[in-house]
Amino acid sequence: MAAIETTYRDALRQALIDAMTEDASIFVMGEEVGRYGGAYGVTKGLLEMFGENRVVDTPIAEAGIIGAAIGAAMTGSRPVAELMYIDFAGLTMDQVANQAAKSRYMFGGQIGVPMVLRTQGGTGRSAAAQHSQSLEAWFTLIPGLRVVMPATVNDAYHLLRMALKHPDPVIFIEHKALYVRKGELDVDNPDGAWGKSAIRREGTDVTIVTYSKMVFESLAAAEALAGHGVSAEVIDIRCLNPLDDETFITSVMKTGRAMVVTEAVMTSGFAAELSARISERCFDFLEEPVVRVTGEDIPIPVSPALERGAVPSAQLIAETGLWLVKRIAPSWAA
Amino acid sequence: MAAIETTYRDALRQALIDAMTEDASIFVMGEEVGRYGGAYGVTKGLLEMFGENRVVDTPIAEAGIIGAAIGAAMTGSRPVAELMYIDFAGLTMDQVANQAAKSRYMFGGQIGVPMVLRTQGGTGRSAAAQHSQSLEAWFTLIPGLRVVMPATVNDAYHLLRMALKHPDPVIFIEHKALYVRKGELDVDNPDGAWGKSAIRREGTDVTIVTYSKMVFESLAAAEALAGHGVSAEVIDIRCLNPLDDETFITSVMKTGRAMVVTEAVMTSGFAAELSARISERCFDFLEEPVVRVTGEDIPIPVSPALERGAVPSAQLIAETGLWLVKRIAPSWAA
Amino acid sequence: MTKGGNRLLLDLYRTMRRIRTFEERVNELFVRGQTAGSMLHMSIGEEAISGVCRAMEQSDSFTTHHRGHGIFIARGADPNRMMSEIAGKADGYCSGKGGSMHIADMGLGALGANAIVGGGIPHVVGAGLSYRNRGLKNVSVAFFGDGASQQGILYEAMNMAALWKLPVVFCCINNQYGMGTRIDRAAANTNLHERAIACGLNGVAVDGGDVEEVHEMSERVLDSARNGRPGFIAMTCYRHFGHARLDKSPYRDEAEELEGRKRDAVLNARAKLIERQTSDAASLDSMDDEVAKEMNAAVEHAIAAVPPGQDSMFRDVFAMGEPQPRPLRQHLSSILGEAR
Amino acid sequence: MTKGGNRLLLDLYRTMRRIRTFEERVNELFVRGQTAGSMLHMSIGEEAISGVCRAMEQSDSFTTHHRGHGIFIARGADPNRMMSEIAGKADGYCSGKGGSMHIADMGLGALGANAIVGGGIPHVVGAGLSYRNRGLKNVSVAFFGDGASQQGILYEAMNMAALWKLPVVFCCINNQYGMGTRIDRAAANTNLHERAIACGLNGVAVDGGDVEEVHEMSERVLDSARNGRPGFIAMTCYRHFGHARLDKSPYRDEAEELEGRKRDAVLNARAKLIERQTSDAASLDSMDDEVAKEMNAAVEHAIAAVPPGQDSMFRDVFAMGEPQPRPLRQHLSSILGEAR
Ligand SMILES: Cc1ncc(C[n+]2csc(CCOP(=O)(O)OP(=O)(O)O)c2C)c(N)n1
Ligand SMILES: Cc1ncc(C[n+]2csc(CCOP(=O)(O)OP(=O)(O)O)c2C)c(N)n1
Ligand SMILES: [Mg+2]
Ligand SMILES: [Mg+2]
Repeated sequence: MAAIETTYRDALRQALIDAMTEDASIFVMGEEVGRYGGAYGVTKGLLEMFGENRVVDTPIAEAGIIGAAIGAAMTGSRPVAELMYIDFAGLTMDQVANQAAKSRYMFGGQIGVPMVLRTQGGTGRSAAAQHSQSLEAWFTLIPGLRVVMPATVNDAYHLLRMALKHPDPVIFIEHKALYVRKGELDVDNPDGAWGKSAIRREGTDVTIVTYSKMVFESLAAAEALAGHGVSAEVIDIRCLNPLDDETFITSVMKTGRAMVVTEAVMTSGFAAELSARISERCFDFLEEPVVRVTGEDIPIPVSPALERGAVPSAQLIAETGLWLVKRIAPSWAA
Repeated sequence: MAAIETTYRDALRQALIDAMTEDASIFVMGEEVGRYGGAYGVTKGLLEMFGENRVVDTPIAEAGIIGAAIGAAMTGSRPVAELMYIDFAGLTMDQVANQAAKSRYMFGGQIGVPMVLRTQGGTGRSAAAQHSQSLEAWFTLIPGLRVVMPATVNDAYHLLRMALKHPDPVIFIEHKALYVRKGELDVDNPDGAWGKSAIRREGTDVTIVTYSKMVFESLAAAEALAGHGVSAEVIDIRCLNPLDDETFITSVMKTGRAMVVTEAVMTSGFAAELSARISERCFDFLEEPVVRVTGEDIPIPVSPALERGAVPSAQLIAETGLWLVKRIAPSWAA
Repeated sequence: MTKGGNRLLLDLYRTMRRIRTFEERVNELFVRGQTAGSMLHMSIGEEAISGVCRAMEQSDSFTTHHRGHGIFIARGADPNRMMSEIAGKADGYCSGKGGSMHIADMGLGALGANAIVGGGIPHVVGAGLSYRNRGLKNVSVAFFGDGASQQGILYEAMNMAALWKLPVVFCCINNQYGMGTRIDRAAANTNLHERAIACGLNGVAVDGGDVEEVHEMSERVLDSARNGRPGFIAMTCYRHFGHARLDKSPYRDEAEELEGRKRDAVLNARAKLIERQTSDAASLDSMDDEVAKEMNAAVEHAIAAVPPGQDSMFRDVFAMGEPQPRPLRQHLSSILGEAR
Repeated sequence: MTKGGNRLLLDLYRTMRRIRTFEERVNELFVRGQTAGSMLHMSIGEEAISGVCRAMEQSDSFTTHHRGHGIFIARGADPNRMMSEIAGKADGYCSGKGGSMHIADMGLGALGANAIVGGGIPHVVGAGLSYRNRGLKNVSVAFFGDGASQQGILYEAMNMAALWKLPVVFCCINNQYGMGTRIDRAAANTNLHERAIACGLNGVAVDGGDVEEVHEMSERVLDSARNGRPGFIAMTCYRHFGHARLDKSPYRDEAEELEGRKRDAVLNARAKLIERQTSDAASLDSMDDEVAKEMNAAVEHAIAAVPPGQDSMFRDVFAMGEPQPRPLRQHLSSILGEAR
């Protein structure tokens, strides 16, 4: 089949439909996934297609939902549990980190928890401090979890399909501002294997390592940088666990400069891990320090202008890139 | 008063007693803090001294306990909520990260949450995967929280006293294997101000940045390194938030080499943040990449030998230091 | 008729009208493109919480949920500062940082407004402990929805309150829906107060269509709580409109909505006032007009108010005088700047 | 007498004796310095859970808590592999990774043994969903303690089970204590099954001193659950000894302990067997001896067993064939090694 243009939301929806059609053990559960069609519409129509047993509207009880998904996964089903906002993860971290993540190990390999926890995070809707966070690092800290953060329409589809064949718990983190974004979906051609990065733009002067919505801000920045004679390579890591070190390490060895761009806060965000790994492995190749361009270390404010200011923009990324590569300081650093 | 020798546990206990004697708004709550005297004995005797209103045994309901502490803090009390094991934090992260941490900001500065969450983590008791974790990075990711991890007896006392005067929520993380450790307590002389690192040993060849129990492993390693002619500087950061960058940056600028040592897993652990900051700020001074010596990226196994093998030992730190400074590879790297 | 009599009912009517009109104006603010986002949850249909608030003392405290506008109006908050907050402006209650879901006025005893369903519930337990420890005679009230009744934290909090005999009241505003889920698709036993009773609380159900009943029962429950017997009030009402501004409730049928909206404490109170000849239609109309003017002014106030400056972003993460987070640009300068 | 009759009671007696003796031997293993740690929670006093396990089908599933040894023995687990796990040895049920609190035999329907109080409770809801979706007639049973009844997750799970009419049973082993806290200092209403009833479940209380009653009631509750009416069993018993190996229970007095230990399903069953002339003291003694030999052998087995190799540490973090975590030393080599 040829590639078609669709939205991130519809690609996710299509992935669920295709997977559920193929594998009768898959079912979806969560708050408002059925009649409502999902808070962001990803599961719209699934109830009608698959019925109430496979599209389960739940009470508002996040820990219970994830706990139930774990039990279902342990008994031969493949649940997709939707956590409406990643901000609610705090209610579920025991089930995620102590139960889903550790069961295989703690019981000596006797049992697995093949579930997908779908959720979404990030800014863009003036949803304030409790509905706008980027908490992926809570999950990447925990051995036993896979963590995936698709940026593109094609990845939304394919990574979710792959996640639904995976033997271990997968935390699948969407971005609320990407749902309406359009792009190409080719159901026959994933952008790469599970756990492999995608080089979204090739370049020679600086490597930008990023994921989720910041891929697009970074690509826009790369475009702007090109106008200033700076050639940026943009790497979308797609999977935070398993993490494909080699692609970005090879790239930085080539370019000699690296920026890590994430929407999450700087302190203890996943950018720290990426930065540390690059510095460890590319030490002899780096012309300049690895620079993190991240969200501010603050809760997300509701005011639209403050919210925008709290996370990196294409402009900030480009300015930082220019500074890094050409030593041209941005106006605010004067 | 002169310094006395006592244990980490007793220093903590003394801090609670002194603070509660001084400030009637302080009360302690948590599972088994009263009649039982605390799972690790820190609150032993407090019930008799301060009565049931100020030493509150709670049901097993971690989210409720932290939530109640928040409400108490908002209404003029200063609660010390004990979370028996940091591993149970997963039950409380909503209250900690969405409530305690964000209230001041989200309400525009109208209210504060001056509470201390005392907990303990780490390995050393064959307590297995759900009772041995080092989860400090869950907290350092969240703006609005202070995070403190004392290693020494004197810090156990003084940092807890300071935390109990602090206007914002403080996550106070003890180490289960340190409770019986002895050291000097000088109630009149803290090792330094709140938020400042302590240089535990001076050196010129390599800087070891660490905290909590790994301070002692690092000091033992430094001693061993001295025997090989390597002079290591050991910095105990004590507070992860606020973080005193300047002390370790100054040190690394002097030594030109850095190791970050933590018990937590490598991926997304706080060592990543420390490593990234050192590389960012000391780029022109580093002779070698910043090296992380951390726990393995696995859940903690119960078998004593495996448990020991899952976290850094003084020997591993020393071997890595020798490799870093003298390019002498350890036997396992042959 | 409650002990306050008709005078009280008139007061409550006015409060309820102010709530309803405020919410209608929030809608207008949205239509005019002036709100910070679209996560706007109206309390139309829930105005009888005025009866609970009226039963509270000035010095009592409370926590609210994402649908808290009405409660704040009933407690006496300033509609201008509320509307400004909804618009994300600097003079809003939260300086433009919180928005609709987090409007809170600590001067009125608020301990926070939560966008985490159930998140604010346990805080009243701590407030109760505080009061007990300091010998204060206050009560702390948690307001939340029927949906929140399925969150475990409620049971942890209720058990602690009952165990320690705290001056605490749990007030469940049962508007029948949690987003698109009717309560009978969320709970096996929809008599939510029965669970509270089983946990050892003084649990009652009240009709949210009748503000006098709500007020009277609330007085009793609060009184009891003040004396060490914590309570639970399940106020049955109906969410007249969608969950949030953009929701048109396609998951429920019109017949149900028409029926549901008949439970209308505002219109019921109005009818009673006229019936009892406490007031007549004309003077109620003019009261309504006055309220409308007040709320219109709030809209204009919010639109005219200034947005917060970018610098304010870094304020109030921690207490004043304490180290605040370092802005990213400063950090970048320390790495890439000339002085490096 | 239950329908199984005296034959059944004899069987249950033997199971209960095996539990008690096993636990006594765990103690011995500890005294001999051969356990992995000291977090050893004995189920002495709780042996009547054998009656619940007996009412379960082979294909039913279950989750246990930190005090799960007895349940596993009742389900038919191998004492050798259990004891090895407690010693942290390679041939233990969890390959020496789990230890006492995590012993689980998935071949017997276990879905895990949890050291998080309440952690395993919601898993049975998911198992119930699985069974329902696939048309299976199994039941899933969550075992937990009275202390866990104060955790919110129980109420979330009970509500879902009741709402969806799942084949699920919640079995609360009320041994009166959560560590040093007696249930009346942890819950306002100590009739824990009443809370389950308020959530819409089939809630019953049974006497854990009488294994026949436990068995009979469990059959009824399980049967009901299998047919879509989830249940809750509160089994009243007494924790005969300390919370864990090192706890001497200084927080409770001897008189209470002596009284509490009278609730002893093992001795009661024995007395009944003799009274009913199903058996005599001599043959019960020889049954006990046989059990003692079996459990002595388990201790020796565990001591002789080999510890896991250091490499095994990196196995089973993820499924076989999937990328496992990279050992630290490899990572260091990639940074500091010659090939860098
Ligand atoms: C922990 C959590 N889960 C889910 C949501 C999303 N959500 C917001 S409001 C709501 C419905 C709440 O229903 P109810 O408690 O009855 O309050 P109501 O909206 O009816 O006032 C949901 C599911 C949330 N904000 N927080
Ligand atoms: C979430 C959590 N909180 C606290 C603990 C510490 N802890 C272990 S067992 C226990 C008591 C549990 O009591 P109960 O549920 O009655 O089980 P019992 O020990 O009596 O079998 C406590 C508090 C824990 N392991 N997990
Ligand atoms: Mg509702
Ligand atoms: Mg118990």
